[in-house]
Amino acid sequence: MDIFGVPIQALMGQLMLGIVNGSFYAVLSLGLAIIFGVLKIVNFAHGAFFMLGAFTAFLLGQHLGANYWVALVAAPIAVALFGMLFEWLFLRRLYGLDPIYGLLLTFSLVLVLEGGFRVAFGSSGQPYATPEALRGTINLGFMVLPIYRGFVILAAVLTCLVTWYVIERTSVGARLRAATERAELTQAFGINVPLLVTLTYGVGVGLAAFAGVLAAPIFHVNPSMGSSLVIIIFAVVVIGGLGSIMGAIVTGLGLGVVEGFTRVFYSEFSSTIVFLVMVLVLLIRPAGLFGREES
Amino acid sequence: SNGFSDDVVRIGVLTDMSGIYSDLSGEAAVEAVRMAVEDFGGEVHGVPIEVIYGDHRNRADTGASRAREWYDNDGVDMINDLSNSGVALAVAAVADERQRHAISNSASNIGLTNDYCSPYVTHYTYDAYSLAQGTGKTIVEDGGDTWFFLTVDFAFGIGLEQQVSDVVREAGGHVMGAARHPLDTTDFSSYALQAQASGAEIIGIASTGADAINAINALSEFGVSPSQRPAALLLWFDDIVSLGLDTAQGLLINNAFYWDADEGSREFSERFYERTGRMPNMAHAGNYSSTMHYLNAVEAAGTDDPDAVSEKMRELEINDFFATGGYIRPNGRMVHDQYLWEVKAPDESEYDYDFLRLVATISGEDAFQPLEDSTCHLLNGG
Amino acid sequence: MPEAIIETTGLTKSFKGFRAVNDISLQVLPGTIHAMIGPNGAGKTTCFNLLTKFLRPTSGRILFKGRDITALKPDQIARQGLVRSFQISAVFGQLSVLDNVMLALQRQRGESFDFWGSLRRLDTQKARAEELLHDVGLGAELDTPAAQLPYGRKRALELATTLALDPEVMLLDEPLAGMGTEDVSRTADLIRRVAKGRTVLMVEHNLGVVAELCDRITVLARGEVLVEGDYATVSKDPRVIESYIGGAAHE
Amino acid sequence: MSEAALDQTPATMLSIRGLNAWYGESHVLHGIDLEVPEGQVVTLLGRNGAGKSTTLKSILGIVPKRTGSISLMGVETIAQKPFRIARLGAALCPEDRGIYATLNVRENLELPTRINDSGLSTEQILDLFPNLRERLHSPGSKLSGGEQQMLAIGRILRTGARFLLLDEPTEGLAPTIVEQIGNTIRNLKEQGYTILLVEQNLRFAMSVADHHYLVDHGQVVDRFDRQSIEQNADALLARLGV
Amino acid sequence: MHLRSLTLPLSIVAVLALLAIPFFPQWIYLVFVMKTLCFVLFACAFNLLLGHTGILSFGHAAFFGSGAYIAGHLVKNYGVPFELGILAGGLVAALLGAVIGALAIRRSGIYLAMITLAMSQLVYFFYLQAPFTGAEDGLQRVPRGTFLGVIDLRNDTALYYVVLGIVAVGLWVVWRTVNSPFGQVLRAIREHEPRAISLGYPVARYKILVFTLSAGLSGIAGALKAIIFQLAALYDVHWHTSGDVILMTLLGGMNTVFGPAVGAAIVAALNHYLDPFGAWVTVITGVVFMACVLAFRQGVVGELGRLLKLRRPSRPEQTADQPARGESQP
Ligand SMILES: Nc1ncnc2c1ncn2[C@@H]1O[C@H](COP(=O)(O)OP(=O)(O)OP(=O)(O)O)[C@@H](O)[C@H]1O
Ligand SMILES: Nc1ncnc2c1ncn2[C@@H]1O[C@H](COP(=O)(O)OP(=O)(O)OP(=O)(O)O)[C@@H](O)[C@H]1O
Ligand SMILES: [Mg+2]
Ligand SMILES: [Mg+2]
Repeated sequence: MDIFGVPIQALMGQLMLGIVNGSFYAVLSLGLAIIFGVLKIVNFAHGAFFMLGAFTAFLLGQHLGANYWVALVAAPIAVALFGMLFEWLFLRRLYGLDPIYGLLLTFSLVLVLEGGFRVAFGSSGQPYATPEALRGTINLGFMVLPIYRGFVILAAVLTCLVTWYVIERTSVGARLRAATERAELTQAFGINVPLLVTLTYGVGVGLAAFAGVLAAPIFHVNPSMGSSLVIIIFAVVVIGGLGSIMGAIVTGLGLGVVEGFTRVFYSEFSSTIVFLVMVLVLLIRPAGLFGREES
Repeated sequence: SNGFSDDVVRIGVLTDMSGIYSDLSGEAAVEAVRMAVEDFGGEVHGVPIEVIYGDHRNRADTGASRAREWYDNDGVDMINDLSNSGVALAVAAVADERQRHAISNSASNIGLTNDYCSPYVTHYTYDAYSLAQGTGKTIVEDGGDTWFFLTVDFAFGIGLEQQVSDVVREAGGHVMGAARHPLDTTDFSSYALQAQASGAEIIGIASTGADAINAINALSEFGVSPSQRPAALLLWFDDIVSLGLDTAQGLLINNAFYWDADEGSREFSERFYERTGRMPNMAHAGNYSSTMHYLNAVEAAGTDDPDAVSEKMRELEINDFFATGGYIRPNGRMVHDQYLWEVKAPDESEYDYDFLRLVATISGEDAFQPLEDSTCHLLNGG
Repeated sequence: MPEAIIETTGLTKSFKGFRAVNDISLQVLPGTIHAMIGPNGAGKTTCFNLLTKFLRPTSGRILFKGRDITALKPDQIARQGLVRSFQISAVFGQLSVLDNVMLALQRQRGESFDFWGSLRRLDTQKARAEELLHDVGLGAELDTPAAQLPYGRKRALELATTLALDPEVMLLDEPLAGMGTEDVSRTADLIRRVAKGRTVLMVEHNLGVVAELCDRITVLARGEVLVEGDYATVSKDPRVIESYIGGAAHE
Repeated sequence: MSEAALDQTPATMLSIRGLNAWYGESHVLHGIDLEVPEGQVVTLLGRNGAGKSTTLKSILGIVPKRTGSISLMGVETIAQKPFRIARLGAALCPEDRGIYATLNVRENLELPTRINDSGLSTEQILDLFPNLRERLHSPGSKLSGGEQQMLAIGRILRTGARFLLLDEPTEGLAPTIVEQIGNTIRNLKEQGYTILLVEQNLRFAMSVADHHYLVDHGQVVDRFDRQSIEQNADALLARLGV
Repeated sequence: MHLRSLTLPLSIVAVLALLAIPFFPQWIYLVFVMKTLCFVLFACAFNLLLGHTGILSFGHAAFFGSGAYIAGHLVKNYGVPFELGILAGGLVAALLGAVIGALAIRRSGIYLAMITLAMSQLVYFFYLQAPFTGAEDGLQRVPRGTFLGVIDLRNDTALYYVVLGIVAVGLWVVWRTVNSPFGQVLRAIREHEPRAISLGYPVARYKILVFTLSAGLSGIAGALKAIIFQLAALYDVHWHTSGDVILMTLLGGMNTVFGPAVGAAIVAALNHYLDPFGAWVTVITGVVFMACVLAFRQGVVGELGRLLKLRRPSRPEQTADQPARGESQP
């Protein structure tokens, strides 16, 4: 049976791949959403941190001989530390100002990071080998799925759920939500909100870096691998509803699928579909799909 | 001194120094031109030769204004490299208007030798047409006659796809279809699947740079190759370096130059490697060869007067490590042999950068657009 | 009893179930100063937002001079002559005191869309603006950026701006909030003066002022009208004392 | 008025001198001076907008801008970050109750950092306010005003802070609960807690407090102890705005 | 604004300098100046929204690019005369501005920014697919033609003075708008929208009008650029261009009328003169921007104005960067 001349089988395959991409979107937009929720800043450097994660993994392998699994843990932590330093040195000077300044600062950071890596490693990028354990493909009947892609889905969804759990269900998360809701009063309860903010930024960019490491074996590790990502990711967050963790995750996965199908039926439009969706959503449901309507 | 516009022959290398193509041309391209000038002796008829460079940021307007400034204010006599077709076309327009020389080595758009042709513009290393011929024709003749294309949704890709398709059909092959992807697509899995579904023997990759690399990655990841064979219509030597042989092995690529082809190329390449720490690709070699040719023409003409030089350039034959018996047609097309290479498997590679095996040589006459098909206005004139 | 100039029937506003304003039927008589008091969160500001359509009522009707204005937009309501001020002072901070008032004056002239016109066209209104500012004791501050005024003077400026529209009805939300004692009395006098020939509906916590200014008082609590009447009646009412003023609670 | 009254008490929990506070450009506190002796209950009286809540907020450093001197347990805190002040052992139950809508009752309850384990356990608090037990897992926004108030008070009893700042804890509560809170405050006092209470309900205030400050327009205009307040009750009611 | 006192002399100097430029080709390159002028107009037009109305549009490339493509297309393929081409570019952009504006202003803040971004991406896609744009090769070889059929614009100097004239008019319109009753209302909306409404202003209509105006002027800027370089390219509609213009505006100072002009000049100069640094340009640019955001938040001109103010004894002044928590005492 066909849909617009595309066999249902193929569609199943595309659905699968859509979910894979969606998982990347989910992890990335999750990080962006957390940062925006607490810092009220659009972290324009999110794509750059994604790239940073991939490169860190690559470098760890090159110079320290660290294998994929080590990198998967070490790289995000390293990047998170870097991000926290950045927040501590520069970003926090802009709190309470028009968010546009934060946007501009993080944008400058993008230039520095991407430019720097291009100078250091050239523009055509580096290969990163898939770990032995995850080489090869499995036949799902309707498609052959590279095992690694399957792993990406698992890792990403797991990370998202853990993060969601930590934020929505643990005392640390409670503090975070409290700080988001009323920073002042929360301080009055003896909670070190500034530190919390720094950590939040760390976690946010750490997630981006994690996505980067996941991406390294699939996509080529090159300095501009994250450059066009950030506006799409932020679109995802806005569609999901600013401040909604689940919104970011679900919308991420969803849009991955939507994009996947667009690639079959109207491929040229696949990089633009997200924005069409966003316009429609924002005009029909101002606060985004999962967002609370605030006045 | 007498015939020289100002007392220096100035060559400007207009390239992508900081952007996504900075590996394909960039600083290495500048170095190649410098080498040519040094090898030439640093001066012509006692007039010093100077090399300057600029960054076009892959933006036509930036390139055009830089070119204008060079021609108008800085007495630049010839602009070389011109990676990125948009920039090349814009600069060609300026060159024609300002009546100064421009040579493109890393752009593919055949408009340069058709609607946009000019007595002052030379298209040197390769063009979309030669890619189509080199890859399409040869492969079909080898028996790979069903094709599917992964095409970047841009004039470059679409043009390339169409040309190859024509060639394939002419040679009796079939085109099963094409998937058009936006520029800077990172994930090609979806297209890999479509390619797989098509069942075509040859998967033509009509894109370049990061897109091509990611496409090839996806194809091998999904086990498309080797059962189906990817053919990269424009893949640079640097791309193979960064893909690694594991992924790239078996690829068919059309390149006008390979460092390990013969004595001459090896000699140049090793010197080049000394200076830049990278092996030259066809554009770098073209940068060198074309600069050399331009200077020879200047010497022969005894002046840097653009018209005189233009005549000499079209008159003199090109014989060096890059081309044998190469010559420039009235429409500015430099005609020389093209080669189809296959990427070796890791175990076949015996030493560093031992990447390619020659599959076929396409004579210049076959490789490039026949003169009678060119829409260049200079032709119907005389 | 004269026809009410503002009349609401069953006015209700709920925020996701929570009823901030619950079935309020209010009558403001022309020419009176009408106070609305009540504990924090009673629904006073919400009431104002409803009357001026900054919030859309969940249910209920609003009549202005007998006409139903429930469907109008905020700016239309303002143009009808029903103008409100804000609880947290609302001035155009970066503009000079004079320009703040000029902005209000400029509206009546139809030129506010002329991006090609020069500001000088408005000079004719300068005199009027200065006069208004003089009335509120800002005559000396004409060129000060409004943001630089002390809080109390801001409220005065806001009042002047509101007056510049020459509204039939003024809704003032805590016009005395955050003022020092002297500012309070000055502004209170001002309100009394300008109230002549208009109707004023005001929210105020300062009961002393309310006592001397207002002809009529509505006490809200938990979004509902608790008592209505003149000060004497209201302040004696045990429920008011219990819920708002405090003191003789459930003895 | 007599400083003497206070000088007998050994330790001073809180001592404020010339406290000024602003919201943006709105100058709200104009030089507050007050003392809170350790182990006693002190109330701030005053009509709406007098600056009572702002005084409490200032003590914890959560007003946009404040100047003057606030010494808490002998430590000067005017320059301290709010969370450090809190960790000295002061806990605020704010006027608007400060319940977090996105946190459920338990999370709200367990949010404040425990500075020592002298505080009540969650269980003890739930025993104190049984209504909270049923609603333990429902979000703070869904609580009734009364339940929110109980939560707000219970919350700070957990921290182990010895100095409690209660802003109108009886506001909008049913008489019975007001009673209950009164008792709570009394036996907290017996346990040696120090309490600064903002209260508009004079009778209630009189029933629990040792000292009273009358605040008006951001200044302390008068102060009473147990005896003097009894005599001036009616006069006071008038000054509170009736 | 104490800069006022300096504005007149400064602008006179600037005008004279601009008029003199063609006589010193060895010092500064004419086409570069023309390009800068385009961005000056673009940035000032953009700031009508950001600085003067407090609306952040993240999609202004759509207007700039439309101006470029429309003008280029008409002039090249329909032989429309120069001045009509420019006008058409402006009109189409203005129309687009009215539409996008009408949709976007139904939201505010970050949401508005995202809507404009999204719409501009759709516009980008249109020009990417439209047959006449030549996709990434760009719309090439746009003839410069003549001005009013007399002045031959292939001569850079001639073109320069024409461009200078048009940009001057454009800037005058901006200045006029800002200093008109209309501009006064815009400022009111920026300062306190609810208050503006409560004064009876139909805020939505004002926003749409200023959107249209800003878009139109941006379109003219784009159209000029297309004529100057004789080409229109995708980068003109790419969101990077939207980002660039925000950058220029902030660098110059968004609370000033001509600050963005300075910002535009800075950015253009960075792009033009950093070439010798080869691959390092991007990094250097980034560092410069960072320094600007952190060091002078009011933008170059804004900070200048502040310094001038600090000179005089005047009340402490409201600035974006006041300490959040209050000062303290020993
Ligand atoms: N946008 C809103 N969303 C949800 N609840 C709201 C909203 N605005 C007001 N409320 C609630 O409605 C109730 C009435 O608010 P309102 O501001 O009208 O009180 P008020 O009488 O003006 O109090 P105050 O004297 O402090 O100004 C309060 O409980 C408040 O929390
Ligand atoms: N967030 C704020 N922004 C501006 N002004 C405020 C703010 N909070 C309070 N005020 C003003 O500060 C003054 C004192 O407020 P405060 O809440 O301290 O009074 P209060 O004595 O606690 O009154 P209540 O009995 O209503 O609690 C009031 O005039 C009030 O309008
Ligand atoms: Mg010369
Ligand atoms: Mg209110």
